[in-house]
Amino acid sequence: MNLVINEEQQMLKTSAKEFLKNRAPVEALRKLRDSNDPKGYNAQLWKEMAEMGWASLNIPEAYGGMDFGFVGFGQVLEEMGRTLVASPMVSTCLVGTSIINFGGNTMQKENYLPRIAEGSILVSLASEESNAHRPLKVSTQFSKTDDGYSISGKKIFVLDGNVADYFIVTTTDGDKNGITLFIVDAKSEGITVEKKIMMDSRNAAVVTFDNVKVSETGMIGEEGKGDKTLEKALDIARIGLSAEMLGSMQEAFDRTVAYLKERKQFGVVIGTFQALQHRAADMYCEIQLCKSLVIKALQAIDTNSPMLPYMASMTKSKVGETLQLVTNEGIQLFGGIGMTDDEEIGFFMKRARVAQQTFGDYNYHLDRFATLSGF
Amino acid sequence: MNLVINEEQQMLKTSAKEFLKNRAPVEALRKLRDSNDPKGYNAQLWKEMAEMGWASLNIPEAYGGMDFGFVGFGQVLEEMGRTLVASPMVSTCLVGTSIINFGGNTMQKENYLPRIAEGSILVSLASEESNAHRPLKVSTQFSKTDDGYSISGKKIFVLDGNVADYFIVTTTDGDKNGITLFIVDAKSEGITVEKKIMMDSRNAAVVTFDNVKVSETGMIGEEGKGDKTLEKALDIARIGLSAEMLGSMQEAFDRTVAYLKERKQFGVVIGTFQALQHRAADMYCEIQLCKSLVIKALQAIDTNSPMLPYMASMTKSKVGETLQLVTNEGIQLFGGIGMTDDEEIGFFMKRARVAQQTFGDYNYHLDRFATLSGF
Amino acid sequence: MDTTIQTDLEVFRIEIKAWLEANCPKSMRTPVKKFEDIYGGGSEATFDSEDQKIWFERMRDKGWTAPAWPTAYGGGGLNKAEHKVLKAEMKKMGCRSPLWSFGLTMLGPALLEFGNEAQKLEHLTKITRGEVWWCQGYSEPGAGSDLADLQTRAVDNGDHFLVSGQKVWTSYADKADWCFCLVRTNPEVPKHHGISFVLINMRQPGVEVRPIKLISGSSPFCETFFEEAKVPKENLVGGLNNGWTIAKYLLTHERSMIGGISEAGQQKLLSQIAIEMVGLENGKLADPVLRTEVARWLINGAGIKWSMERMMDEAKAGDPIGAKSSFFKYYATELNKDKFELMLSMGGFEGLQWGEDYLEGKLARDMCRTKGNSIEGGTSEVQLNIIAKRILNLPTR
Amino acid sequence: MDTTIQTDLEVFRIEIKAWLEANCPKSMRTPVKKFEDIYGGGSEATFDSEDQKIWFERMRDKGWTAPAWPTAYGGGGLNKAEHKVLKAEMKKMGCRSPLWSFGLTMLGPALLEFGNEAQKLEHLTKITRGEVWWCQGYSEPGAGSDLADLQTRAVDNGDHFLVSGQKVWTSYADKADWCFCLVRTNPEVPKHHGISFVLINMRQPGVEVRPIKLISGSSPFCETFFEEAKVPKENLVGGLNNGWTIAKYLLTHERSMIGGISEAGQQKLLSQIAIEMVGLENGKLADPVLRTEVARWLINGAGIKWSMERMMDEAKAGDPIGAKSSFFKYYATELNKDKFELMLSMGGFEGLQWGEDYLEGKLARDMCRTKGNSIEGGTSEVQLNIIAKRILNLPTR
Repeated sequence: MNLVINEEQQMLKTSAKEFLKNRAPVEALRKLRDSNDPKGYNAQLWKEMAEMGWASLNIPEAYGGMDFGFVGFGQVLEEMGRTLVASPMVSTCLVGTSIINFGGNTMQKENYLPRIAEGSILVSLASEESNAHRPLKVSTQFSKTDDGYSISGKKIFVLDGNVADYFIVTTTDGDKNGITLFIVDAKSEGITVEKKIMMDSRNAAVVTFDNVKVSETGMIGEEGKGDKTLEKALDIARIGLSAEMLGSMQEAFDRTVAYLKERKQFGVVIGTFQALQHRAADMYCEIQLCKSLVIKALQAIDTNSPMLPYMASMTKSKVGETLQLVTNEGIQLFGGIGMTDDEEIGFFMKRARVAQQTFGDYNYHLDRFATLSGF
Repeated sequence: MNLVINEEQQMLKTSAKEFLKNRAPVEALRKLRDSNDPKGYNAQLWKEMAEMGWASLNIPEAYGGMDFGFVGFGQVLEEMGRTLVASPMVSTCLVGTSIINFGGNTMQKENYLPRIAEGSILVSLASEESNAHRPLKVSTQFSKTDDGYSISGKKIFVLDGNVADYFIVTTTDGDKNGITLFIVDAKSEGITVEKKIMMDSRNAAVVTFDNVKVSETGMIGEEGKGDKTLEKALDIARIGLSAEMLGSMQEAFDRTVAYLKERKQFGVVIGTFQALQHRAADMYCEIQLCKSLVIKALQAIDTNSPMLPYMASMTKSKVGETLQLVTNEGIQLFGGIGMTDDEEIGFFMKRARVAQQTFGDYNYHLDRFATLSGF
Repeated sequence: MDTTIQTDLEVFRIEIKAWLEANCPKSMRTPVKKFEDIYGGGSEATFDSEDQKIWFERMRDKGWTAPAWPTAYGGGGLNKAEHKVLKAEMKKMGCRSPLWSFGLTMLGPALLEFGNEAQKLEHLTKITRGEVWWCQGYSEPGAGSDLADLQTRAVDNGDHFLVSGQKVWTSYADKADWCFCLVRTNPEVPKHHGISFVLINMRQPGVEVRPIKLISGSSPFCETFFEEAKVPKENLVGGLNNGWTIAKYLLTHERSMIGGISEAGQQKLLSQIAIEMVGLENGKLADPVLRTEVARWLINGAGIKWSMERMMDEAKAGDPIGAKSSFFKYYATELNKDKFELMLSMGGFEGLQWGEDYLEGKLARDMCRTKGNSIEGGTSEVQLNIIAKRILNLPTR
Repeated sequence: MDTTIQTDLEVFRIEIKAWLEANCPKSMRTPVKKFEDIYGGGSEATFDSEDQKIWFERMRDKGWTAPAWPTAYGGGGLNKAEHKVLKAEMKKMGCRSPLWSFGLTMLGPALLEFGNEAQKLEHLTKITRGEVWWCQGYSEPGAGSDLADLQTRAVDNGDHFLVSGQKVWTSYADKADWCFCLVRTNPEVPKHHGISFVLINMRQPGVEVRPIKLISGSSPFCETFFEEAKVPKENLVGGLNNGWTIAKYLLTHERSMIGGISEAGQQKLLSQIAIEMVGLENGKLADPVLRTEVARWLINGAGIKWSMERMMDEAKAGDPIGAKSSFFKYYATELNKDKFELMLSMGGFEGLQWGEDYLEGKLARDMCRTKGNSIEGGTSEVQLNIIAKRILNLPTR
């Protein structure tokens, strides 16, 4: 499979770059942060992005989507990473859409996907319970009632949990037989949402479910069989997030290299110092590897490859480690200026740390890759 | 405890440096290698070293030793590492002496230690059975006979096994209750020794014990209780070997820095290139850490510290990793010349790899340190 | 060893012990937890507690806010041996420092070395009495590691200079009464030769201070703007165009202070934190990759600690520390950054939180702050240059 | 697309297939395992087997030892499309190359580009016919990465030059008939401008060759000494003092060849080797530290492989590889070194053995040999310089 994006994908990428440059530069994230916006994202901007079709790139045409494929979707994510756009893209489109699309029945797809596509609802996965990413360790419990189910438990690090219209909740029965997925209206009685601001100025929430009633149609897939859908959606999200991180990494690197060419010390441009040149060259190489892993992984989603879990872990770990390196080197090479809030390079470092832990950090994925590979 | 060596130790170090410079420079190892010497070490040289008291630095005065303490002993080992002397020092004095001294009874000490001190016998530990260092995994078996014991099993990587006069063998009974140590005459019937040349041009042997008879006085310590003596001797050996490795590391580094000052490329001395300067400075720092760990660890032996196992693993892992770095950088910075057998820097790299795996490589000791530390 | 001196010292020790016992309030013998626990002085200073005030005033009156400085300047006039005894007894009893300021730690030593008698009388006395808060005006926006590349000008205007320019990273400039400052007095000569060290009164027109926000949040750092600020010529220290000598003296000072940062505060072993945060599985840290990284960190942490000890011992034995302080500065700050990366990794989702104030989201903010360790006080790159040149004697192009 | 051409190609393909089927001996269709499996030619060459001889002679007679070279020089005269078809069919059938030499891969392309008609007729023909073994005389003992800093002089002596000096790293010089060589013809001008590219007959007095022993053992590399070796002026290629142009042309060639090294040969996954050598405990590699390192290596291994694929695809799409070959060269060789360090680590005590010959102790010797990967064909440092300058456009001092 050719590892160069095609003309159509390139057009999408170019238009995304242009749009984001104008509508959502890094400065926009700063404003959002400093305004203490209760939503934590720009709803108007999200509307515009949906109008451009970005919320529906991975939704089948039958449900009002563009079905553009993930290689194309990845280009938009990459550009979003370049300007650090705070949006519900990851929570709603990467995770939410994937679970409904791969795990839901026709009725559920008809109910939710068109509304996601047009940007009118946000759907967020509530799965984490321990402090680190352990998606398959679930103790939130569901039980049968007369007319449906009842859910109780506490979920943390629910991305965009404070603005979500629906939660997809991972649950288990009393005997812990596999995972069962439910989609729940966020306004249901018994749900408490506590907003948390993260270091990247985005939101996550602690969401508590206290005997929340769900109708029978709220179960996604079969009882106790949600693991597979969850893992597939997470693998897709890991790869999609890696594409976003790749964009951040490239932007942070470009800015650092530009700074090296401009900043003078001891009478010369610091970009002439060989030690810094070699560090920059080394980063260039690592970034090239990330680029290749990301496009291969995006293709693996599109071709429904059985290697998907491997690709997801390889990519997320390499990208996570490299983004950490590049953002650290960015601050160090910007020097004192890099330490100030006025300079934007720090925003990349902060986003890197949150993205790194979202859906598993590089430790998690190195370990998972080794386990998947049988060693 | 003061981390500077005292005057007496300094004198020992200076005399060792002087002696080795004249009698055993790296060139001597090359000659030994190229002459295909069947012994694999210079017996005459060893005699001279013993006459200077080096074989008895850790032997109590009561048994003809100098009881000089390990901080002093470490200075000699460090100097030996600088010129890569191939000698039975590690096998006989670090391991052999330690086991007899800490595990043996008075009769055994009287029998072996004075002879080791005067350089007339070599004693080698035969413990390894699997391909990597796993000293406590023993399947060589002993059984009781009318007048003593009988031993059967196969040991690999027995240092200086082809020239040893006695083997200290780790064994177990049929039920694998702990480790029992025996000291066995190398000329005993049933022992087969197959010499192996290692990449550092030193020797190790595969030693097979086929129903080898040992008298009752051959058991060191109590039956099934040899683990503690073995681990203590190994920890001492790990630290002593680290001191030797520290010497090799410093010498390889000094030679590399000297080369950087002398070699010209593109019309300038390559030592002026900042990227190489930073790599050299970085190595300098790592070597400083190694120096501090080694002297602290040597002191831990002398003070009979309960932290000995920690110190041994911390030191061996850090020194192993740093020596690998320094010797690799050495060859890379010497460039094409460094790849030739004519240049001595390659000898350091080869010795580094064998020393690294002797008594556990840095993987082993990082893991062991974490386990000892309870995490 | 002169036994008379020994005996005198013992008497001194007994006296001190009794005096401290009688005069140091109990609350001043508890461990320091935050910056405000030690009185800083200055015209705007307030005491945190009545005990703090009592303790400060008693020590001030003995001259023991600066025990080794001459009594003429408000110091204690103690000799080296006596000073050591005082410090030892205070440490034994857990007594807090009665005063801490840049005046005491930075300007004071420099004035003692380079100041004239009038300057010492005027300024040292006010420092020991905690009457003036000093800040340090070195760095400039364009200069960075190349400190000597400074642009702030001092123009000769008869009996005074007029100073104009901008300084950055001036810690606590917003509460400072005075500033010791490097200025360019001769722009015609090579940069190191045209610099002077002057003392600037911050309470005058033409001086403006603006706090700097860091990636970790608010900070003690400020930007300071001078516009024709007036500096009487008696406030020139060490002679015209001789400021670089004093700057170098103070920089060496600062470097060894910062290298020690990672040692301070953090008491709990990283492995213990890891166990609490990540948990064990079959006796091993649940995250196997992290486990190796923590083990490696602990070994390096011990290695740098013992290297400091060793080099101190070597210094006592006659091998001065000199450029080796660059090794400490470099290694300790890089290690501290690694530590906070590891802790953030252990901290999981909770550790990523970033509250309104510093306490909620402390870990993430602290981690951000450590990124500056390898920049301030001479970047890691500068330290590596120094090691290469001054320790390894590698040639310059 | 011109359908006539398409049809012609199809006919050509069928013909070739039939010819290969009829003429390529079965044993010449088995995978190449060692260097000697492909005939190299030269005056001292012998065939490894009768089949090898038959296959070589048949291909030579078709001109297919160099299918794309003009028939006038013993080549096959095929156009690009035809050449592609021939290669594809040979690959499909598993046919070995009939001939491999530095003459074919290095000197030939350079002569086609820079040589005059007489030189092409004389030398290319002998190359295609496998009659001459060529070696390459570039590196010198003092030069290293700075190839242009060469000292071997060629002194004008009427109708010939007299060449004196020393070359190193001349592969297989001990079996070479001729050497293509860089020599200094003008020591007065800047180094790059005084170099010429000459062809030297190795079978003459004044030429001495000495094999080089490496840290891994014996090697194909030699030192070559010239003492007033005679080079007729007709053996000057590309004009006097124009040798650097040809050298650069050939170097770019070589770099992309070496970067591919780590891909070749090694079929078994590193994880598989690890499992076999180290073993599993509870389903995980028994050495937990190694486990992480192997996982990381595999990811980087896949990453560099796919990066090569991606950049090939990008090249096809119009973005030439250019300086990116330095990225491959750097990364692939460093990775290959890492791989052998890991394998040595897995190999345990047995892997450390070093027998009399290369086979016993192969792992340790191979590992030593990989250390040269990041030196030969342009050191890692040179590649990083190139990336910094030519890709990132960082300025030079």
